[in-house]
Amino acid sequence: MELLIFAGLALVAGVSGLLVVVQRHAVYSALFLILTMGALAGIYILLDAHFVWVIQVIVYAGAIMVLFLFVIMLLDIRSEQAPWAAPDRGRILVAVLLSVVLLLELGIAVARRFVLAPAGGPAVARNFGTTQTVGRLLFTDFLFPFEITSIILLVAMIGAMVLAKKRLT
Amino acid sequence: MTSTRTMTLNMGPQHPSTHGVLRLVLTLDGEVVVKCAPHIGYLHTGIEKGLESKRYQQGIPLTDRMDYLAPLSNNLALVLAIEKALGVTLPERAQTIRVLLTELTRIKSHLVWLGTHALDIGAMSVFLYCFREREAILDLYEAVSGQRMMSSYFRVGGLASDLPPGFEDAVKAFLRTFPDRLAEYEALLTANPLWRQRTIGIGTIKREEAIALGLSGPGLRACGVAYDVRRAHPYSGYERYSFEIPLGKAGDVYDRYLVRMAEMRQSHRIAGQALERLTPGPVNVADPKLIPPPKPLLKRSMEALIHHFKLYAEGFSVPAGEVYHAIEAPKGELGCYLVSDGSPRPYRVHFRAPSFVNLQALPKMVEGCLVADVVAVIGSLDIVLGEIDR
Amino acid sequence: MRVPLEAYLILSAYLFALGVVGVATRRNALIIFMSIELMLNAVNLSFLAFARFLNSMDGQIFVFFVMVVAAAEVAVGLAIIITIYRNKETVDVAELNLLKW
Amino acid sequence: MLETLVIMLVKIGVVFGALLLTVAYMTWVERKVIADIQVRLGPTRVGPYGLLQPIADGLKLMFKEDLIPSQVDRVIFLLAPSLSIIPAFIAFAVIPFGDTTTLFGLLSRPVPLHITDIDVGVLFVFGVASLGVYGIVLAGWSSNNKYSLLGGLRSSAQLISYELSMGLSVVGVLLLVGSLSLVDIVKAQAGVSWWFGLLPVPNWFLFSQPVGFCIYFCCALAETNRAPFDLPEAETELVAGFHTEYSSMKFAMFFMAEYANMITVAALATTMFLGGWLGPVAPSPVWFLGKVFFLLFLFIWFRATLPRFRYDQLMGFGWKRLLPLALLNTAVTAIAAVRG
Amino acid sequence: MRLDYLPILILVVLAALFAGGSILLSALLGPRRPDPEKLSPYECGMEPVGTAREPFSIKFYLVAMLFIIFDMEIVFLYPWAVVFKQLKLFGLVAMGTFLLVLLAGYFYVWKKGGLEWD
Amino acid sequence: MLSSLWLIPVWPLLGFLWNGFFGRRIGKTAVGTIACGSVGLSLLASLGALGKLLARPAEARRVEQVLAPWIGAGNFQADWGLLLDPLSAVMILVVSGVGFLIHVYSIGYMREDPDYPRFFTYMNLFTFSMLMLVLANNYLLLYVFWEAVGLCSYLLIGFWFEKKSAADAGKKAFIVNRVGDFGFALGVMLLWTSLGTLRYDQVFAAAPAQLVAGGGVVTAITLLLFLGATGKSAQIPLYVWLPDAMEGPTPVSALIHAATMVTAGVYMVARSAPLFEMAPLSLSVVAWIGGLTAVFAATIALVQTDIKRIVAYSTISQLGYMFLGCGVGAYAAAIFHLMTHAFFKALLFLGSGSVIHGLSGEQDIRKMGGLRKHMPITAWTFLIAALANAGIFPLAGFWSKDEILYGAAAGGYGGVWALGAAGAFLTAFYMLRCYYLTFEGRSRVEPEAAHHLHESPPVMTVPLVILAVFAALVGFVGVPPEHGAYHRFVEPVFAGAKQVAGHAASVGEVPMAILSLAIALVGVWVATRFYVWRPETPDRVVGRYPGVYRTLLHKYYVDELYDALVVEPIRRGSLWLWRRFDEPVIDGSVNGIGALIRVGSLALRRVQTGYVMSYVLSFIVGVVAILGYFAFWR
Amino acid sequence: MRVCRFLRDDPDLAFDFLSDVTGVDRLKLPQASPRFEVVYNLYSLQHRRRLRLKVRVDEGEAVPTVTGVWETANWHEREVYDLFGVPFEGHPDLRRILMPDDWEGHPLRKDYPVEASPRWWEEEPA
Repeated sequence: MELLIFAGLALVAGVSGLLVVVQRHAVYSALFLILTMGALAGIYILLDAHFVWVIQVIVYAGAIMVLFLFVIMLLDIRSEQAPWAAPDRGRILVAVLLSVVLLLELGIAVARRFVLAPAGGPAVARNFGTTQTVGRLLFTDFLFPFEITSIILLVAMIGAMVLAKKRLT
Repeated sequence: MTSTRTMTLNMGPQHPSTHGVLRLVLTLDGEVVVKCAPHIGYLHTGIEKGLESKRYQQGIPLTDRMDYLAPLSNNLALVLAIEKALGVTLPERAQTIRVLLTELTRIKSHLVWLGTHALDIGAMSVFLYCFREREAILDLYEAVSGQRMMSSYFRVGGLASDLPPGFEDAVKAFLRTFPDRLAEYEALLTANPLWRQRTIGIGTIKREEAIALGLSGPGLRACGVAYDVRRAHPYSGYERYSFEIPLGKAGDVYDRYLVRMAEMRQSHRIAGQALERLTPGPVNVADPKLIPPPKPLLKRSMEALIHHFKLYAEGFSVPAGEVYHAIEAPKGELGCYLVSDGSPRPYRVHFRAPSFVNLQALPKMVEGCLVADVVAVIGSLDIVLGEIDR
Repeated sequence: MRVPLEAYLILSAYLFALGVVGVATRRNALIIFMSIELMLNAVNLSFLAFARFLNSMDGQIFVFFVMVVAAAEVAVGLAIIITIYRNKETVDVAELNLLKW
Repeated sequence: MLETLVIMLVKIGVVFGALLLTVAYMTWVERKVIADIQVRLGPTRVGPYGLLQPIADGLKLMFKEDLIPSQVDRVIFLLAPSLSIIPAFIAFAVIPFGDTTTLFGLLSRPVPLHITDIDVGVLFVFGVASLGVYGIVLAGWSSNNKYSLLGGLRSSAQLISYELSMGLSVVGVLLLVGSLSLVDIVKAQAGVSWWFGLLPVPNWFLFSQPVGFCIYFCCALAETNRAPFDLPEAETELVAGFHTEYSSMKFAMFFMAEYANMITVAALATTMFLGGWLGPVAPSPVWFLGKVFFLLFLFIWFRATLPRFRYDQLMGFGWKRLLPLALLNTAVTAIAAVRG
Repeated sequence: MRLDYLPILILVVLAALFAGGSILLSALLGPRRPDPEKLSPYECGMEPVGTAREPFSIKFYLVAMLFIIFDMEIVFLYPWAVVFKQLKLFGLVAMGTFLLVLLAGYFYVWKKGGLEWD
Repeated sequence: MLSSLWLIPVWPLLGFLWNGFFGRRIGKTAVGTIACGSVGLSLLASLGALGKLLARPAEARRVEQVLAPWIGAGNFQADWGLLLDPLSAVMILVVSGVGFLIHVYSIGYMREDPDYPRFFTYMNLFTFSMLMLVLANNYLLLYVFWEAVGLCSYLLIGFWFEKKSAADAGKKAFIVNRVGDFGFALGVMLLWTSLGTLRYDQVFAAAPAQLVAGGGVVTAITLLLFLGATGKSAQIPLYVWLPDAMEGPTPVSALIHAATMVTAGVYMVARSAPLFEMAPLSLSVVAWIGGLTAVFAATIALVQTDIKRIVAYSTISQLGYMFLGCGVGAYAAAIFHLMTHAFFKALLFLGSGSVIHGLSGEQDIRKMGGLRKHMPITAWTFLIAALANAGIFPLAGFWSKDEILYGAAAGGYGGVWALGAAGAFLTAFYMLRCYYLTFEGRSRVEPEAAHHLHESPPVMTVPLVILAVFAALVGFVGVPPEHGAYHRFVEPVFAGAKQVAGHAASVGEVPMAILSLAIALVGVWVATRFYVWRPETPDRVVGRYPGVYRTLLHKYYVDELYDALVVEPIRRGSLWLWRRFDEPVIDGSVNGIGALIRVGSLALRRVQTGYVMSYVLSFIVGVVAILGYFAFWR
Repeated sequence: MRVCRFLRDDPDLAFDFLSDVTGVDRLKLPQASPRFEVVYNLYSLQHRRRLRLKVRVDEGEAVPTVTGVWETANWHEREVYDLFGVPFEGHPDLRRILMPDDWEGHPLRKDYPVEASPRWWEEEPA
């Protein structure tokens, strides 16, 4: 059952991930990216990340992708020419080849390091991945990174503000 | 880079908030109105031209179609101008009835204004409440003239007929409930922060600008100019009524709103006084050249028959010359300029339509406002396209 | 049937490689950006998988911070894209050589 | 196992059906209530008291011509209404609509009256609700009409702006409960306290978090595009709204999504602030429904009463008033929680 | 625990079926009589003048950007609220610091006019 | 409360950030409120911490808290750690308490300044750095904030950087400090190489075991550390920056002199007491340098005419006492003096600031006189401070100074004691001289300045009064000497160090106290005689010893000496290097390399397309390569 | 123009309010030449007095505009121009106001063919 659901979600994630990359129009890319993220959120549930999955939905799907869509619509970018247009063909070929090599390498690394890991993983505590656990960790062991986070967000806010307001002539 | 680029937007002529077939061409910078150019004429009916081919008494129904929300005021302007040219004075009762009915007309017109204005800004219930009150007044119209909207009740030299029995009680009943209802609407709007936010400081016009633009009626009074034809040049016996001229200060949408609300109260007051003054008596001048003799008389008096025949065959003629007579219509100064060549038909009739002049102030009012405010400002001008285009 | 760790990791690697392809081949800056998001998601998946299989919450917390970084990056990155677009009327990276001077 | 599954499916079916029915009849209720407020009659022709009106409306819409304007992006144009209605329906999955029941002894053991209870219930509702934005954005974009696009962008900007304050407004409650599970939140509101030893007041968070509730309610109005935040639908000045080009059943779906969202936010408000299903004497679902309908009535009442915001005022209100206020509420609650 | 999510999955499928079904149904049932006027975009009865897009862009972007940042903040607030009873004063201070920093940005944006719609 | 020690320094940090980012926008009132509020909050936090600390048994009054790991390179380990024990508790109280009052005072003093926000930004940073300095739990962190304090002082002294003298003074402070800091840094490095740790507790635990008491290493370490202290705390030979630091706004001077910067050196020496106790040579160096500085600076102060300079030299002199105390092993007394000094010195500065403010910028005491009638509050508080500084019973300075002198005598350091006693006499004399010339006698104020003469606003005088109360009374926490509440609190910190020093109570306490009081009274009497009863005496004395007077007036020509010995040779040498070496050799090679690179980059330029895509591609190649290495070869 | 300005600004006259501007085609009246009469209805808010000012011109002759004196004259004069064909000299925006831009003839002239069916105008250009 679990494997089945995983397979289904992985299939959705994989296919829509692929479509993100090959879609001609940015809006479709964005939509498939949302789908990918949704499928991943489902997989997160399988991984007992009970808090993270909903954060994935809220942050990625609910906020980040909305910003993407906004920008796409505001800029009103019509379809670019086919991604495999002639002048780019060489570079694309190289890039794809490289990626395949990368994938192979990753696969080998996985195979060499983690063969025979028990399926399903160890039994975890009942509160693994719950909001309580995340909160407790976040505000004890990870307090310092948490506070730094605020600085990152502050910088992002100010940076984006300045950029967006700037009028280049 | 981007903000200097302006965009042009068409509002109307088929737009729910332009109160008819008004078309505005807005030039926008972002959402701020830079320029506003009203285009009118979509409802041009040639009333002025048409009047030239009608006999005096026949022309009255045409005027109903001008400000179709206040037909009796239009009737009154024409009728008074003709009477002025003829130099007749009306009996007391006729004058009082005219005052009573035009004040009811004013209330009725303001009610429609209030309802649509509120609806434009999103308060939908007020609209329906206002129409409920308006229905009551329309019923009164129907009672006196048989018509609900285009009543054409006034005649040169008097009225079409005397009031029907029971009319006074009906008016009394209406006047009794009206103040409470009005207070209810005010409770919904006047202090409502949303309403104030949408209206205060919007569409402001200064006193001097208003005068230069020839604004009249509530729009002018909201700037603090106490000009009301009823008080400045009383007609139909207005000098004998006690009423106040409500004034505003800021000349913005909110002040125009307050002024109209107060005017409804004053109209209610005048109507009450008129009702008290209503004493039995004739409603027409005793001039057979103007008013057809009563039916029974025709069978007995030859003279009456001749008069009757003459009146209906060629009408009456007005001495050559010209007059201008203005009244205070709900929307402002409604003037009628009449040129007569001595024939039974007017040589030239021109109406100074208040909406026509008031609309001219719109560009000045909305420039610098947001697009969403344009609707509020139009609403506050209370224009009727029938009157603008004539 | 339980799912083995390798399955998650391979999915993650696959998505990551897809992101790489996208970044390297696309010319629309927005799509490139989305591909980067895809890569970040792939990494998150690995984090969570390891967290689950090592029975340690640290991975999950880390995903949190990755999301923060992603959010900040998107905010600033898209602001840059908008600025560029306003100047050049394009988001085609093949037509942008701002890094050269 | 089988019994669990069956019960689950039955619950899903009941909730889904009830939701559809409520959505349909909300339109009737709204028309009737507003008509009452506006001294009119409302629908009377179809069925007694116009009770069959929603069904007639539905049928009519179904048989209407399904216009797809030229030059639209067909796929997204078709997708958008679905994207707006699906989240609206699934958000209800975690809302508990009653205590446990044995259905008058029919069942062997008590069954809790909610479809599911997850650890992150509150967040689930918000997360799913935030997905509703896509329907609007995409509808606006795909219509290939500048009013639609602007309308869509405006609506979605409004939605996300108020989503923030909405999310913040409930943090106070969460501080007091310490759980995101909606069932826990309801249970935390059990009991009665005596004000000044005289006035019995239920332990609803409405009374300990009045500011939070007010903020939530404002945001709920804005989130569901209700008056006085109903610009997306009623802003006649400039933009006709994101669904200008939609007709027939697709239009109906936006409509249904709006009403379903309305019910969801009302149900969430009931759960978080009004003690959910809790209440004496009557069975728990009755209490729940009663409170939800009371809130819905408030929605309608507001619509009949208030004028509308202007767009800049609306955004300013959300960002400059509600957001700081919600943060302040959170801070005050937290400080109070530390001290007491 | 993961089983709790099964009903949600079922509900998603159900809702999707409903949505798809009703679209399909109306497509089958409704008449089809297209004509070019009917299919052209609505523009107040006039031909479109100019484009509506450009001047609005930055504000929408800013709103969405601020939304992301504050969304992140709220996302942190939830686990905080849940464990607050255990953190007590410490939690208050930790979150207070976090919020203060973000508030600084918020007021910066406010002062810079990022929250104005004009 | 103790678990959140970091609250204490974090408030000024927040104030700093806030004012730094938004100071220009939020208006002066808000800036001032935030700045003062943040320091006030940390004062409250400090008080809370003190309370918690007092509530614990004496042996448990030590809280250490590691906030975050910082550097962990190899076996080198340093943390962001805070340490609260009685010593640092006293220090944070002084820093935040006096600092708070100075902040409040500054609101009034700086009101007209256009750079108001910048000023408070620096002040908050200064306070923050100092708090971190005293709260640090290891030498590295100490060093970091040691530098930060130096930076702040540079910024603040040169606050009015449009003024050349101010900018120069800032630079001077920075450079002189650099010399000391260099020594300090060397000391810290030496400490680490010899002990392998920088945490105080670990250092002090390891030192006796790993270092030979009195040996070369520990002596070198302590002397280097002390070099740092002389820089920061303005001791011979590195004191020259401090008088010039008067160029900064008066509150800055007060902050530097009273609460923060200069005390850092004393604190550091006291903190390192266990190390110093192992190096008797260093101890006597400390004692002698301290004593010499005390007398030396006092003599200079005798003849200065700038009111702030007098106070500045008195600071140097008093710091000398503190080192003297440290040197003779009376650490507690030294810190006690540090504390009392903080109050009355802040008061002196703020008082003179108030005078300057009232006289529209006049600093020369020859152009003052008779001001008591116009500025009574300032005058009275100044008098209290002066007497406290002079060591008159029962004001604060008496108790602490007496204790140091007693410590010296009891420790058997006769010579040092004699220096101290001489200094005490001089101190009494110049302080009273300053007071009399400023506030008493005939007015010598310039007419137009006299016209605006006024008492300062309450926001300035209220801190004065508060400080006066403290300056008068704070000594009583140390009553009876050696056994007062203060000592019971602080003494345990130095318990470990004390074992080595021991106590040879050869002289009685009370007689010693009476003796030092007598010395001070003599000084007061002389001053009174000179400047009140016989105002012509000073001129006569000057006339008799013109050489001495001139030498003193020119501060022993030390600045000139430094110029001649250090600055000028360096300048000449640099010039020579520039001509003979720099131009032909360095420039030549640099240009050559440049040419080479130009040719090379022309070739590489083709790679540099400026297109993101190309960069991405090469980036990916790199990733693949690295990953390949890990996947296949490892 | 000077007269107008004087009428407005002189404190004893102070005709600051221009009520109305209209035209009369005197074709069928006695004294039919000059043919057109432009009538200005002035009002003084202060003294509550009306004044009627008339300018007579012949076919094709222009009347100086008073928009510089009373802003409100703008539309009134456009209307007179539209319906009578009397041009106004110096008018800022002299276009047809009520009739479509491409209308032929001036309807309020006495010789306007009322009975003839008008040429239907083109769809208004976008």
